[in-house]
Amino acid sequence: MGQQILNAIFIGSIYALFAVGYTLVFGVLDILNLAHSAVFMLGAAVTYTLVVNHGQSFWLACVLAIVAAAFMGLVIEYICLRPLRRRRAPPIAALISTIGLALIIVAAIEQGRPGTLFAWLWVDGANPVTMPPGTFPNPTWHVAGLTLEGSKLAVVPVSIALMLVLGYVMRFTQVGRGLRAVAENPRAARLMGIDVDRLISLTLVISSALGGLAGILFGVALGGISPYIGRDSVEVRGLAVIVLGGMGSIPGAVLGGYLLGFIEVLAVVLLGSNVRAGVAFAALFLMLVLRPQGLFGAQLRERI
Amino acid sequence: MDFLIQLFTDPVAFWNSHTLLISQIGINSILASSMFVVLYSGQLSLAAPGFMAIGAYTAVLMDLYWHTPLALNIATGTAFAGVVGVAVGLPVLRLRGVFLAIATIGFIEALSLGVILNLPITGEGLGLKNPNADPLGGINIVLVSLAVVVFLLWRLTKGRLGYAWTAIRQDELAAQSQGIDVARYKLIAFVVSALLAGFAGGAESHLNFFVDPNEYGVPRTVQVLTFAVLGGSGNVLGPVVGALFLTTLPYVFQQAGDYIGVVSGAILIAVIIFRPQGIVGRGGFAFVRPRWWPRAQVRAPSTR
Amino acid sequence: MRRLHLVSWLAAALVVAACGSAGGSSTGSTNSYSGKTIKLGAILSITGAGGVYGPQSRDGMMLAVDQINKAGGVNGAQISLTVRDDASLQTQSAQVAQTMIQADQDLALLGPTLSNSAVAVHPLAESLKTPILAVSTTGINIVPDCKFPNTTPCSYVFRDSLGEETAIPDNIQSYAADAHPTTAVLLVAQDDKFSSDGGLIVQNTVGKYGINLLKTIKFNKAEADLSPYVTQAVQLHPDVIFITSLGGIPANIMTEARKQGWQGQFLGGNGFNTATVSKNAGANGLGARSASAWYLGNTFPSNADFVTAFKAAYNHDPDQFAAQGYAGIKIIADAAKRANLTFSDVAGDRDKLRAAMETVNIQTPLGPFQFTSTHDVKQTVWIIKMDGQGGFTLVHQIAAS
Amino acid sequence: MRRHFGGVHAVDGVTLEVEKGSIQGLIGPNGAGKTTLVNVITGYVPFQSGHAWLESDELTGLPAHRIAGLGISRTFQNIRLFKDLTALENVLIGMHTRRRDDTLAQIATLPMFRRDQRSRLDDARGLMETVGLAASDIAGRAAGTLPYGDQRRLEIARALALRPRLLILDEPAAGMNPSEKQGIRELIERLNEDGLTILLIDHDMRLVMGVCKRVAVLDFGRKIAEGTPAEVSIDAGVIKAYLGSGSERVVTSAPGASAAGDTELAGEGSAARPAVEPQKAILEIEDLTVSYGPVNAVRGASLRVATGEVVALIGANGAGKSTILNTLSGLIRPDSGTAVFDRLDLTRAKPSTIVRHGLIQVPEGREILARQTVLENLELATWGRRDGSAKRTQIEAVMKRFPILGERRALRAGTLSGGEQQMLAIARGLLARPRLLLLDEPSLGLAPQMVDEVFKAIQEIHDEGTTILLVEQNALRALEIADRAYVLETGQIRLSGTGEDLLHNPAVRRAYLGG
Repeated sequence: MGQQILNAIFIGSIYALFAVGYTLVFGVLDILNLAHSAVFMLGAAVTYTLVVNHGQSFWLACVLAIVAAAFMGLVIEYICLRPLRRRRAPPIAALISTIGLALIIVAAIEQGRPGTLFAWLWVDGANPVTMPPGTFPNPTWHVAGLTLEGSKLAVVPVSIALMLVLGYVMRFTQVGRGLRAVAENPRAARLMGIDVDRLISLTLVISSALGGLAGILFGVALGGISPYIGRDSVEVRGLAVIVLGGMGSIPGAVLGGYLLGFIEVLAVVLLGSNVRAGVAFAALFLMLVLRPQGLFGAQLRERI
Repeated sequence: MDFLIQLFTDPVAFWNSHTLLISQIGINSILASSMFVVLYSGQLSLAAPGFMAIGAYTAVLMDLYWHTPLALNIATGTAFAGVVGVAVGLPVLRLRGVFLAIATIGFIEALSLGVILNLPITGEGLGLKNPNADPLGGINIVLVSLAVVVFLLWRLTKGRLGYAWTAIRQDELAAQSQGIDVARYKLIAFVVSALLAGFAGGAESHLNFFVDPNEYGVPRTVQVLTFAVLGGSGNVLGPVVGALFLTTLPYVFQQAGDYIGVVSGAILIAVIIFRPQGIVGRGGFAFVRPRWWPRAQVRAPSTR
Repeated sequence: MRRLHLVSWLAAALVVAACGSAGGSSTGSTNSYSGKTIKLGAILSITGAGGVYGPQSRDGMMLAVDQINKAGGVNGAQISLTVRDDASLQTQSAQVAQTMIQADQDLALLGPTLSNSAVAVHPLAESLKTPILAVSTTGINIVPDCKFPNTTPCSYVFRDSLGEETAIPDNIQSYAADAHPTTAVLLVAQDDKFSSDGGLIVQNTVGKYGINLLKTIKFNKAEADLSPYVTQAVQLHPDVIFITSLGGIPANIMTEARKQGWQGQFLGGNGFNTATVSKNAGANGLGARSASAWYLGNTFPSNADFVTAFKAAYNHDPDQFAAQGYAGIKIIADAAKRANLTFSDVAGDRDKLRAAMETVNIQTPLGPFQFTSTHDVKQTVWIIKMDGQGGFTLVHQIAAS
Repeated sequence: MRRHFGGVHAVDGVTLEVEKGSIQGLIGPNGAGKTTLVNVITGYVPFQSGHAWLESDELTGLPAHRIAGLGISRTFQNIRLFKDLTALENVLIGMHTRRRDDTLAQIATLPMFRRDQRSRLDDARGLMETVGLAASDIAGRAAGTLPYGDQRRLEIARALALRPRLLILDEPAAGMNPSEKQGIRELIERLNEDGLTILLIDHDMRLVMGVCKRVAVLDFGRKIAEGTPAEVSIDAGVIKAYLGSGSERVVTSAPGASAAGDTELAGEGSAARPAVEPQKAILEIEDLTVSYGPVNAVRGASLRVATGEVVALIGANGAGKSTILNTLSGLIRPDSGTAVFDRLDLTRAKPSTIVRHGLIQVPEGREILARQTVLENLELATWGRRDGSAKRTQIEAVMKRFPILGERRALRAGTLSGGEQQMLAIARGLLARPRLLLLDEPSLGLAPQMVDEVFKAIQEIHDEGTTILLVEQNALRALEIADRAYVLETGQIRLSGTGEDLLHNPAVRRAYLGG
C-alpha cells in the first residue's frame, strides 16, 4: 500500500502540473487548448533529442525544452487563437484550430526519422525511447520495503513549488491581478489600460512552459517517450482533473490532480486493475452531473 | 493526384475500387450529422462514439448469437443507443459548453474502458470477429441511409422542431419567452443524435470483419467534431461536406506522403481561421449559390 | 479415374516446383518475364501503436526488393513494392488494401502489421482472391481461420510470422524445464488484440507446466503510469512475470519492477522481440526470455548475408520484424518465379501465385522455410534472452515439429 | 410581491393590477426595478414571496415557457431577437406555442404541411405589417442587421405571434427619436384598440402618460404612486424620483405631462444660442461616425473639450452617448471622422496606450471587478504607471477621500452597494491619473442621497483641475455642474450651449426625458 501511495503522489503531481496549464488558459480565455498535450509531449521529446542526439547536458536540455514549450505557447496564441479572436469566431473554432496544431506537432515527431525533414527534432519515429541511464542523477533508496526513486520524488517538490509560485503570482502581484481582471471582464481590463493581448500571450507562455515541464518530468521518470505520450497519458485525464477541481481554478487543478492520482491507484488496489480508467471517468461524469462547478470552481460560465 | 485523375477520367473504375473509402465517407457523414443535431440545438455533446459502440456491438452480437437479419440487428442497435441516449441525456441537460463536452467525454471513456473492455460478451480486448460482414456490398446501405438521414434532418430543421432548436441555439432566454420548452427540445436533439450515432455504428460494423474496441474512444469523437465544425454546423450539408473533405484529404494529398499529418493539420487551421463558421457555414452554399438557388435560411451557431 | 488424374497432375506440379526451387534461372516457364514488373503492395503500421514494428518490416522488404532487382529480378521481371501506412487503424487498413488490390492492381499484398487490422484485411483479400502474406501478425485466428467461428482455412492468406500459439508455449516450456518456477503473475494490455491473445495463451498454458498463475493484471496501453500495476504484481513475489503487450511498454514494466527490487524472471511473447524493448529496458531487461522466429546471431548463410547486407544498408542491426519482412519478399519472389505469370490477366496470375506459394521451400534468415497445410509458418523457434545492452542472446533452439 | 435581488431590494412588496383590455403604465427611473418586476412575472427570476395571476391562472413558480404558453408575451429592454435568423423566421418562431407538432407531416412533406406553412408565412407577414414593417423588403434580412427602430418593432411582432392575452413591453421606445416614438405610441394604441391588454414599462413619461389609462410609478423597488397620468405627473415624489433630489426648484411639474406633440429639437436648437467652442481643446472630435453592422449609432458627431472644463453629454438611451465614449477609449473603431486627444489619434491607438496618455473612462454600470477586493481593484487601476511609491501614497489618499472604500478595502468589490461601487469606479479612474476623465452615467440607479454624494465627488475632482466629460441620464444635475453641454439625439449633436442655457431650455427637458 505504501508503495501505491507513492505512485499516486507521483502521478498526481504530473497531472496537477499539466492541468494547471490547461486550467490557466481556460480561466483567462474560456477556451480549451487541446494543443496542450502535444506541448507536454514536445517537452519530453526535445529533452531526449538534445541529450541523446545532440549530446547536450541534461540540465541544459531541460532548460531549452522548457523554452521550446513556452515558444509553442506563442505559436498557439498567434496562429490558433488571435486570428479567431479578431474575427469574433465562436469559441468552438479555437477548439478545432488547437486540435489542428496538436495534429501537426504529433505528426512532425511521428515522422522524424534519420534523413527526413524533422530528423533534427526526432529520429525514432513512433518508437518509444527512454533516457539512457546515467544521463541524469537518479539515486534510489529502499526504505521499509518502499522504493524511493530520485527522479520520481523530484517531481513532487518541483510541482508543488511551481504551483505555489504561480498561486502567489496570481494572487498577490500586479500581473496576477491583471490576469484575473482579463479573466473576469476583458472590457473593464482594457478600460483600465491593461494590454489584454499581451497578457493573453503571457498566459499561453506560462501555461505551455508548465505543460512542457510536466512532460519532461514525466518522460525522465518513466521513460517510454513517444509521440503519443501526451495524447494517451494526459490529454483526457487533464480534462478530468480541471473539472474535478473546478474549471479555471488553479488550486482546484492541483487538488484535482492528486485526487485523480489517488482515485486511479485506489481503483487498481481495491476494485481490480481493469476498471481503473473506467472508474476515473465515471467519477468525472458524476462530478459534472452533481457538482458542475467542481471542488473550487466559481459559478458556471456559459461559454464554449 | 492520380486519385483525382481517376475520379474524373474513369469514375466507374474509381467507384468499384474505392467502395470502402466511399462507404467510410458515408459513415463519417452520418456521424457528423449526429454531431450536427446537437450543435444545431446549441449543445456541444461529444458522446457520438459511445452510441456508435453500442450500436455496433449490439448489431454484431445479435448476429453472432441469434443470427437475426441485418436490418433487425442494426435497428435494435440504433434503438438501444437511443435508450441509453435518454439515460445519459437527462442528467447532463443542464450542462453547457465545455462542461457538457467533458461530461460526454467522461461517458464515452467510462463506456469503452470501463464497460466494453470488461464485459466477456464483448470479447474484451480481443474484439469481436464479425464473419458475416460485407465490406464491399455495404456501400449501398450506407449511401441510401445517408441520403435518408440528410433528407430527414433537412426536413426537421425546416419544421417546428428545427425552429425550436435554432431558437434555443441562438438565445435560450428569448426562446423561453416564445413558449419553447428548452429542456425538452434539448433532450430530443440529444436522443436524435444518439440514434444517428447508434445507426452509424451498426452500419459501420457491417463493413468490417472485426469490431475493435479501440475505435470508439476520444480520437474518434475529436475526428467527428472536426467534420461537423469544419463543414459548418449551421446547415444540414455542412457535416457531409466536412466528412467528405477530411476523409479524402489523405488521398487527395498523396504526394504529401509521410507528411500528410502535418499537411492536414495545417489545412485544418487554415480553413477554420478563414471560415470560422465552417466550409458551408452561414446560409448553406450561399458563397457559391447560383441565382436560381433559394437562399438558405438556416444560420451558423451564434457565438454565445 | 478423375481422382487418379488429379493426383498425377499434383505430382507433376510438385516436380516442377521442386526443380524450380532447386534449379537455376529458367524453369518450365513459357511466358517471358523480362521487362515486366511484379507489383506488390505492403500495408504497414508506420504510425500509431504499431509504429514500433512497421518501419522495421518496411526496411527488411525494401532491402529484399533491392537485392532481387539488382540481381536481375525475377526471371528478368523487376519487383515494384508500394508501402502504405494504415496508422494502426483497421478501417484504414481495409481501405488501403482495397485500393491496392482493385485500384493499383497489385499482384499480392504483405501485412498488415497489427493483428486487429489483419483480422479485418485478410478476409477482404480472400474475398477478392488476392494472395496476402502476413509478415508480423502473431495473434490467434490470423491463419488459418477465415470463416470464424468454423475454422476453414483461407486459400489466399499466408503467414511467415511465428504465431504466439507456438511461441509462448515453447518459451514457457523451455523456461519451466530450466528453472522449474512455481508461481507467476501475468501483466496484459487488455486494449489490443495482439496482447490480449498473448495473455489468453499464457493463461491456457502455464498450468501444463505446474506454474500457478497468482493473478492476471490487465491494463490499458493509454495510461499515464503503469507503476501501480507493477507494484501490485511485485508484492505477490512471483517467480515469473509474464508480459504481453505492444511497443515499449514491456520495457517500462521491467524497469519499474526492477526498481522496486523484484529479482524474478520476465517471460513474454513476440512483443519482446524488437530492439526497442531490449534497448529501453537496458540492464533491467537482462535475462528476459521470449521465443523468437529469428535470432541475430545465427550464422547459417541465408541469415549471415541478410544481417551484413542490412547493416550495410541501414547501419543498425535488423530485428525479427525486418527479417520476417525480408523473408516475405523472398518467398513471394520465389513463388512468382515458378508461377509462370502472364502479366496480362491479373486474376489468373494471382491464382497461379497462390498455388506456387503453397509449395515454397527456400532458405531465409528465419531458416529453411515452408508453409504448413494451413499456410502457417513451419520453422525453427529460437528461445532468446535480452543481453542488457539492447541485444539478445540465444538460449535454446526448438526445431519445427 | 417581494423579490430580493443581489444586495438591494429590487422589487419590494409591489402590488400591481392590470385591467383587462387596458394599457397599464409602469414607470420609474433606471434601476427602479421595473425590468426585475417583469422578469419575475414572466418566470425568468424566481419569486421569493408573493403571487401573480393571469386571470384565473396562477403564474407563481411556473417556468418561463409555461407562462408564455399561458399567453403572456414580452419584449426585452435590450433587444433579444434571434440575430442570425431572418426577420420572418423570428416571427415564425413566435408561433411555436400555437403550432401543432407537424414533424411527421413535414418529414413526409405533406401538402397539408405546406398549406399550414404557407398560412403561417402569410400570418407572419401580416404581423410584420401590423407593427409597421414592410415585410416585402425586410422579411428575408437577418434580424441583427435591421435598423434599431425596426428591431424594436420586429420584437413586438414576434411577441404578437404568440397571440398573447397580455403583452408586456419593456421600454419599447428606448433610444428612439420623437418621430419613431410617435410611431410606437400609435402602434401601442392600435394594438390596444384591437382588444389587447398591454403592460407598458418605460421611463419616458411622455410616452406612458400619452397612452396609458393608469400609471404606476416604481422607485427603488417600491411603488411610490399609482393613478391616472395627470395625478401621477404632479406627484412630488415622482418628480423627485425623476429629476433627482433638490431639483424641484427648477421644475414645477414633470415635463411631458402636457407634451404638445413632438417638434424636432433641431428647430429650437437653432434658436438656442450656440455655446462658445473653446479655441484650444484637449479633446477634439470631428464628424465622428460609428456603426454596429448596418446600424448607425453615431452620425457625424463633433465636439471639443478644453482643459479644465466639465462638459456634459446628455441624450436619450441609445442616442449614442456610450458609443462615443467607447470609441474614445479605443474599444470601438469608428467608420469615419477623427478623434484626437492631445495629439494622440484615438481612432488608431490601442486602449492601453490611450489610458497611458491619461484619457480614462469610468464606464456605465461601473464594471468593477466583482471577484477582486476593493484594494486589488484600486491597485489594478495604477496598471499603466511605473511610479511605485507614488502609487501607494495615492491609493492611501484616495481611500481617505472615499472613506467607505478604506473601510471595505479587504472586501470583494462585488459585495459593495451600488453607490459604493460607483465610488470605487471613480476612485479607480482617478488613480490612473486622468488628464481627461470620461464618466458614463455615474448616477445610474443610485439612491438620491447617493447621487448627491457622487456629484459632490465629481465637483471636487473637477475643482482639483481634472477635465471631465460627463454622460448623464440625470440631465438637470449634469447641467448644473457642467460648463458646457451637448445634447445628443439618435447619434447626432442637436444642441450645444453652456450648462445654464440648456438648463432653462424647455426643448432640453423633452430631449432627455424623451429617452
